[in-house]
Amino acid sequence: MIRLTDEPIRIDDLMSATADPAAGATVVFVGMTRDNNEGRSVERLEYEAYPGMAEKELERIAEEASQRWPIARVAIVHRTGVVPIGEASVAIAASSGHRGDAFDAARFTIDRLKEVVPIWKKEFFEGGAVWIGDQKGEEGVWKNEGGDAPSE
Amino acid sequence: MIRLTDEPIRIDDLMSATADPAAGATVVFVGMTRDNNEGRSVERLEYEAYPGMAEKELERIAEEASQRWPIARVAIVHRTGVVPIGEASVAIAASSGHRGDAFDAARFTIDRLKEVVPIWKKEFFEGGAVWIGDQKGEEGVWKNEGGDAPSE
Amino acid sequence: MTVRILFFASLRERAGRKEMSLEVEPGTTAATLLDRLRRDVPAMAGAGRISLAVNEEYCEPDQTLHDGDEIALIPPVSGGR
Amino acid sequence: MTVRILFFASLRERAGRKEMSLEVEPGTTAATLLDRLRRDVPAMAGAGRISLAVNEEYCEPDQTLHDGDEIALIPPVSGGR
Repeated sequence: MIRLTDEPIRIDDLMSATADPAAGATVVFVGMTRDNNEGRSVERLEYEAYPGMAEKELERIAEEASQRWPIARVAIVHRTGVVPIGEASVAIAASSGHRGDAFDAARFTIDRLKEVVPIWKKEFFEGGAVWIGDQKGEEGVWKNEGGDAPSE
Repeated sequence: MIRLTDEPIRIDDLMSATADPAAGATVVFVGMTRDNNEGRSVERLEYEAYPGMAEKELERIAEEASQRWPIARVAIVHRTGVVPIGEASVAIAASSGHRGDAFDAARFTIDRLKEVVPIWKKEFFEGGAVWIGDQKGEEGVWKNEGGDAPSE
Repeated sequence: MTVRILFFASLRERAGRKEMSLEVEPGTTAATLLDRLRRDVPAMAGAGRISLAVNEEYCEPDQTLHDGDEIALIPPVSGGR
Repeated sequence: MTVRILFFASLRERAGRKEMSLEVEPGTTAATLLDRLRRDVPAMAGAGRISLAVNEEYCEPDQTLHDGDEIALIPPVSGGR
């Protein structure tokens, strides 16, 4: 199951999607909006995706995880739009025969997702809002070095 | 939430128990009965606990995880009695500000649980049944070296 | 030839729109296009690192564009620990 | 003095019961008790590695037992990868 949704994420859906009689372990990662970030009091997050490409990239990550670890199934759901405090923006589940592989595959999947999947996060905090990653010199997959501009 | 139960484990209960507005990440580990083990076709597992001590040991592991990582909350639920294929025997959730700590704390918690918590697993397979760990020379927390007997 | 440019996140907000069409010379590469956009499109002023995707795939700087390509300007993705 | 012995899992099945009471000398240690049980209790024949807990806490071999102690015989726990 690879899905973008603007509805609340239900963890049970990921458990069902990764269920397999040969699986002895499932690791689920859930990323949620927390009430603070870098000293700011966060009010909510808002996610924007490039839908077609985001889904392709998620499929690719799931495929890569399946090749690197003997995992039974992988599920990834990412929410878009407003995500209030305490609610999930992303959830990943990986099931496997043994727990080591499930942990490693889940960790790989979320780390890779955060690097390459075209989904952006806008943080609304007390007194303002900011697109996360926008001001930092973070590494893109490909960056135009000459075009760097000062932070706004 | 630290709990032994003979009812099916509901992952949503662990998500609720570890919810925290300051948590940006929750990692859930679910251990399930799989349909095979060491080449045997497994029919079901049955878990037996030393209830009072098992709960104490689970509390101790949760406490140790909380001291080692900046985690918000930990929940551990272990099922006892018959656990059919595909159903969860144990579930652990750890929530934290950031995902690295949540992954590490969840991994530590399940690894430690498997080492020290007095809960035993009997595997019913095609043609027989066996208490897991009973025949192997596995390391106990304290073992009486002189008393080892041949495998049965 | 014509390509379609997609704006997301901060770029979309600055541009005040989600996309635009652009006439480019045959043989134009992704890098050349990005340089031109940084120079000519007001929304790109002050933009930091940007990756490009062509037809929903990340591309190399020297990739040549074709008529009808969908070019997405990709600011740093959400990241986070 | 009297202690209570708890059997679990394979030991419980072999013993055909969950617990028994045992008279022991004052000063008996956990290790001494385990040796005696291995020698005298038929259910313990053929049992592999066993840890002991006294009053719901794992104990050291040289721990001295007291009247009324609850001694659990702990076969290897469920483990698994």
